[in-house]
Amino acid sequence: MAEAHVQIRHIPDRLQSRGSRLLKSWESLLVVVALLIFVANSLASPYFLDPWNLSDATFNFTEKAMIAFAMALVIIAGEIDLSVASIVALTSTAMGYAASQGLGTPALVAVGLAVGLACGAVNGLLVTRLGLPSIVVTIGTMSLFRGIAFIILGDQAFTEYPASFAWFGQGYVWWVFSFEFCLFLGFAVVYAVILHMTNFGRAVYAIGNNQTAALFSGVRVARVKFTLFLLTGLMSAVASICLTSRLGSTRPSIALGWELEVVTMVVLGGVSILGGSGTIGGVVLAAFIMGMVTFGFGLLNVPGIVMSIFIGLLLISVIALPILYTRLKRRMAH
Amino acid sequence: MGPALLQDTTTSRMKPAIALEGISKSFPGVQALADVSLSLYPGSVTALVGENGAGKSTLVKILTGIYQPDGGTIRVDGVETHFAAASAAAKAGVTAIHQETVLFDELSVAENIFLGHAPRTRFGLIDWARMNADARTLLERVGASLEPSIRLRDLGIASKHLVAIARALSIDARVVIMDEPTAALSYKEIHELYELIDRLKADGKAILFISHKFDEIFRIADRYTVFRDGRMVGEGLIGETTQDDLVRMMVGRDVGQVFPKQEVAIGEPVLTVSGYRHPTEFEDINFELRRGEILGFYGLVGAGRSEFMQSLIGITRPSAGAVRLDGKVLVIRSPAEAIEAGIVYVPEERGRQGAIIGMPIFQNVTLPSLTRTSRSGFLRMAEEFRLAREYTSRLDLRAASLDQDVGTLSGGNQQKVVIAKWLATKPKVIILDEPTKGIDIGSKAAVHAFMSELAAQGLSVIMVSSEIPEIMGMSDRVIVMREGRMVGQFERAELSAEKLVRAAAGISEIAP
Amino acid sequence: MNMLLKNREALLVVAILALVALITLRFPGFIAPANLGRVYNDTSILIILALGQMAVILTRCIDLSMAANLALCGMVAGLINVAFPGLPIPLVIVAVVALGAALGSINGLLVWKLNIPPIVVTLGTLTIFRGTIFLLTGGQWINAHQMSAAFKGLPRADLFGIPALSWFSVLIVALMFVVMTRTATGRAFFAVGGNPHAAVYTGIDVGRTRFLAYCLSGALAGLSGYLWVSRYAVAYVDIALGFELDIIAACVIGGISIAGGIGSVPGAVLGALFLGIIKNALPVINISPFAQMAISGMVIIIAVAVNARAERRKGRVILKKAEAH
Amino acid sequence: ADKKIALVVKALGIGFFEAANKGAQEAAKELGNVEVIYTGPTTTTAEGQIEVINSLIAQKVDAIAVSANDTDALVPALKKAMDRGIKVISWDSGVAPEGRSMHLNPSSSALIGNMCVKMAADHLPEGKGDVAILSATATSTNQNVWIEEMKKVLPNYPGVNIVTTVYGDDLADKSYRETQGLIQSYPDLKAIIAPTSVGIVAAAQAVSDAGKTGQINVTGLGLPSEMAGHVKSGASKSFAIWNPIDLGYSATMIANDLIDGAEAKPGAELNMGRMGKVKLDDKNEGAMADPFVYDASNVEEFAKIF
Ligand SMILES: Nc1ncnc2c1ncn2[C@@H]1O[C@H](COP(=O)(O)OP(=O)(O)OP(=O)(O)O)[C@@H](O)[C@H]1O
Ligand SMILES: Nc1ncnc2c1ncn2[C@@H]1O[C@H](COP(=O)(O)OP(=O)(O)OP(=O)(O)O)[C@@H](O)[C@H]1O
Ligand SMILES: [Mg+2]
Ligand SMILES: [Mg+2]
Repeated sequence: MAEAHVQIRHIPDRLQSRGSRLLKSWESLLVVVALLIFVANSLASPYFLDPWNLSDATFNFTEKAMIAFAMALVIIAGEIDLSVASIVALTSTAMGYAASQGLGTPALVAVGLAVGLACGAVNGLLVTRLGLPSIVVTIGTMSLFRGIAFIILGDQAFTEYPASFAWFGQGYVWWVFSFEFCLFLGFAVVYAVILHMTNFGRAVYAIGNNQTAALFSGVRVARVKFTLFLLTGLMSAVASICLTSRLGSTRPSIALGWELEVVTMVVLGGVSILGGSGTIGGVVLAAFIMGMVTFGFGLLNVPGIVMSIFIGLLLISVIALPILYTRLKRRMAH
Repeated sequence: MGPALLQDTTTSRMKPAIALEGISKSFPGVQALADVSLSLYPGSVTALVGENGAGKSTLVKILTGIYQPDGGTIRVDGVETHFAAASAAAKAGVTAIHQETVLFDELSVAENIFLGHAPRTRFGLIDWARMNADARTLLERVGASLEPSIRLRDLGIASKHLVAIARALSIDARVVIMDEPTAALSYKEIHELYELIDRLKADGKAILFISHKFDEIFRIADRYTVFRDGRMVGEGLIGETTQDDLVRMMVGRDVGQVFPKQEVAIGEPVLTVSGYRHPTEFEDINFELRRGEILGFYGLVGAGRSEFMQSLIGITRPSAGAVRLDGKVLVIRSPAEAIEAGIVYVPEERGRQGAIIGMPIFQNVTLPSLTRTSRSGFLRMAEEFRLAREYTSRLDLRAASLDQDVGTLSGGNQQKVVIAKWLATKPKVIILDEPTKGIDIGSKAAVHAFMSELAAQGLSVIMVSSEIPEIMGMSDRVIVMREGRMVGQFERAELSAEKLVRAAAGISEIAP
Repeated sequence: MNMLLKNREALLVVAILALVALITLRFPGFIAPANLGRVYNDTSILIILALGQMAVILTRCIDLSMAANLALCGMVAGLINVAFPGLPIPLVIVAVVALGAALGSINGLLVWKLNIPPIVVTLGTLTIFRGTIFLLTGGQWINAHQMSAAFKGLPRADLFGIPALSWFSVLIVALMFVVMTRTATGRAFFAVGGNPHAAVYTGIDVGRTRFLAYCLSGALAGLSGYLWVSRYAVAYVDIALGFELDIIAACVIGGISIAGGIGSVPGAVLGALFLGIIKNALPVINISPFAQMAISGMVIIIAVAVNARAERRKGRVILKKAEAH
Repeated sequence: ADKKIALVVKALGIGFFEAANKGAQEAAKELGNVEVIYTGPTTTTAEGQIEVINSLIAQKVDAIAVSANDTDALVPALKKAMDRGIKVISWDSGVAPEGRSMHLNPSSSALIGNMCVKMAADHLPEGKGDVAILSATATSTNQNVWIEEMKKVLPNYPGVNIVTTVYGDDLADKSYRETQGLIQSYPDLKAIIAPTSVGIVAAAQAVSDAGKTGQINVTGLGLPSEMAGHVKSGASKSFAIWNPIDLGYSATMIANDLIDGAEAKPGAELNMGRMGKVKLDDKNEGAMADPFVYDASNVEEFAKIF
């Protein structure tokens, strides 16, 4: 059909510029929250604005945040992985065992990453091959993985790590910048690129918004999901290496309860728990917010549980307030 | 032509059982109903006709309390009423068989019929024994011999429809609404339904009957109302109108010009399917698709056409059979492989399988073509916008911007995005499953024109459709399927509506 | 056999019998009626909680805050008892059941009125409820010697040779059975989870039904709070920490579909019993306590896999010939 | 300005540690220029303690006295504290030597181990029978040391037959269930030793619920206020404990002594105020006092105090 008689209407690429869209985004809200907390902390405690103290404070969240990056992808794809904390425990146990057999630092790291990937593969296979809901699968593997750590270790602990292994959790790259913190920043960039700039990231969003349509559109849904579970396994292993190195020892109970903190971080970061939307930038901001809240309250010697109330309220209110606000606006308009 | 004047003497003297006055309803971007009035009279069947998207189902939902109108009034027996929820409408004696079966797969047949108004024991608890007994009676009334205690998921689509009808009858209603009740039923069941309607009429119920099939409208309706683009454009007595008049009112112009099929020289075979079968869904499928051809697949709902088409792109796995593309045997295990090979499928369920609501238009369009728009796995947005603009503008998409969420588009425009998405992969063979389902007349023409243009450029097209005019207007050749088998093949020259319907329904089934 | 595989509850009964038989091989005393009674008694609270969780899961929601709700209600029960040792225990129970329901209704309201995803809501309230206990008590424990004899005595009271705790759970099971099979609200739970869209057409208020499910689970968590604290004669911030996962696991093992709409009271009870038996048996058959966690994990995975297989749709049958088979 | 001494406990809200805090405050009042920060995680985890320690380092406290949830995991954090000039001691439940300058045992581990076995042996009918141990978490340092010591003295008590060790994780319900398991698995069980204040109460409760009062004697370490009822009912004939108030007091005093320049090295004697002096052994450890046994004759009196 000739273009002559079809009147071509021009449709612009974008209505809003990227800048104005960013201003209205969840991330800007988080930036405001983060700034408020930063100011509140500086006012509340004279110890807050000290580079070394701030550097120490980053350890409160870097490991969890690294897992949160991979978890964000999983949740955007409409799944969830509750077994991450148990993977941390199991990989740490595996590394401890390897260290007790006299393996050196590079070999330990390799063992850790391999075990993490293997755990991720178990989750991935159960979800994609058997088509089981990931929330249930990972509740199961959560017990299974930590259970295996308990079987291996029982009431023992692995404490004999090579001296060079300590660097991952205790080393500094430059001045107050710890290796962990730099790793966290590095992974933030890597995950932001993967999610926002690659075909793979696009596939993750497509699956999260409409898995069936994504499949019909030629997205290899099972393969992508499997990869995502591998990634959470891998990142749990990375976190485990840092944590084990920082603690210098392994017990089967390490990282207990982290899964909920990681999920909270991801959701607070604006990732929809129903899948389909969210950014890495939001997760990074949420990590800082949670880290600062814990540290700020810690400086005031507020018990940890009070901090978690605060985080819980924050979680519900940051989601509820925008909803209430739009509702109010609509009511005013009427 | 304005609304036909009401001259019916019998009903004009009667009081309407329910009367709608000046009803309006809009959805984001769509005025589904604008200032519509309609009265239903006891003992009379009113047929509501109109094109897809004319607002018929929306009206049904307003009548049954599922949607609340933006304006206008509803009077039941002359008393102004407000239906806040579905339960309120049921209490007022309005019941409906909805277009989509809205039932519960995991519950029993009896409970599907009685959920919300189950018989109670003295203590206010649900009386299962009575419920099952009552369900059995109701099912017999609609001519279904089903065990009330089995789970609904174990039934076929036709039986489910009968359950839905039984549910509507379980409420002792004065107004019964049927939104395309016969779409999924076979010939025998349709006739039983006609008899049921006659009985309901005799009982003095007011019936609203929605259908796209003119033969049945003329068979059972007493009166008609025509909707176009959310407005009432005509009403009157069935006995005083003709099919052509109704169509003209519905479409607003003469029908001849609707299908712009170009004559194309048909080339060599492109896709050959032989011996295709599946253990439960289809068998013995053999056909050839040639270059430049539009091959129509006709059948009743549930004939297995979609299942077969999906097996071609690797969604379901056939148990035997071979596909050749340009003479080479193809093994396709996933849609990704099908797209690579050059076979694409535009699915029938737009919301579930086609559009990715929540993502912008341009990302929807480029999703199957990402390997072409990206460089070594990294996205190139500029390239994506270019591709998206190219294909959406050829389909005359109406949108504010390309980064708008597809969910904010009207149904027809969503369908254009969906079609653009698969065309952008530059396929050799395109399978369109109900390509114009639920889209307006203008968009329909755009899709048809584009389809024709594609065929002329040498693309091979398979078009699955349940609409006779579309099948007859667009196809070079038609294959008819029934119950998972090919039951007929017709060249364009020998096509007739009657032949298609007979083949699809299974001639032997038709009673003399 | 085929019939058996199709019926989830029957399958579970068989699995439980096999499990008991296996344990009895290693430890003959396990099968003794007194011991089985003890195991049931020990599982009672899990059964009650699993029934509450079931109602919520049926409506396509989830309640991660149940254990925290239990802990808070248990602590409040303890505090009431310490403050008014003379207050009749039934009044205490009524108070904590009401409190539990009120806490549950917070979840319900957030899900209903603000449309926040259930997992986010209950993840938030989980930490808030636990934190509240700390705020109430400053972390102090309530110990056995601070509780009145009547308070501690009720769950242990003997009725026809069976402790009252067991009777509580029997009563709740019976009550829930009636609610789930014979009342409009109970059936609405199934409808809302099975097909929320169709539920609207049927005149069921989806949000309100979910709200009711949360109130129910909250009330049962409240009751369990009293039972837990009086049975173990201690209350502190962390009681039943992590128990929410056991509750969900019991439901999953019992064949309650996490996607909503499928499940039954016997299923939930059997799922809880299955977990309870494993937990009780491991120490007596000398399996290292350290293996317990891994075994529970395996059981959950196997249970979902089996349930999913049973549920897997056969696909629609279009061919008339195939339908006959 | 005031000297800041942080008393870090395994978890907030445990009666034993609340009592220790009372002692620490007593010491602070006595010293006059000391502020005691009583803190700890809300669950007994090492990571929780590390976060607490990090924030204490940030506040530049002068000394940290910690009862550890994990011997090894706290070491890096505590090392960092020492690097920043903070005095670190452990008390009650110890930290590996690299992570602290000294460790204050409430009593000598050998004495505690012996006392536990002796209390069980004293009430065995005919002087012999099966005895089980109910511990806290499998990772708890002091528990493991005491259990080791118990096993060492067994040859002196030929009648005592230790059958197993189970772990109640310092959770009332788990301890209760583990005790139930013990009662069933070992029909001839005569005594349960629970060297943990949470475990001993739960075990006594389980024994009386099972109707085994008088047949199974629950003993170990517990708080008089929590155990008074069970001693009265006969589920427990006797148990031991040191005074947690004294322990908190002593830990604070030692920390203060170190801030003031005392050096913790083998053989050194550190000042514990009214509790006298503690002498450090070659592992820089010292014991505060002997455990004290409570039974029907004196438990009521002490129940009012802690
Ligand atoms: N929930 C909704 N949200 C947005 N738009 C809607 C909604 N429901 C209907 N519409 C729009 O309202 C218009 C009328 O739709 P309706 O379903 O009433 O048509 P219909 O006459 O029943 O068509 P058909 O013959 O295809 O059933 C259509 O443009 C449709 O896209
Ligand atoms: N047993 C059933 N239960 C529920 N829905 C059914 C059932 N059978 C068919 N349907 C629905 O009816 C529609 C048509 O079925 P299907 O696609 O299998 O047949 P088809 O021959 O391709 O028909 P169509 O003309 O709609 O393309 C689909 O939306 C399908 O979901
Ligand atoms: Mg319609
Ligand atoms: Mg179809």
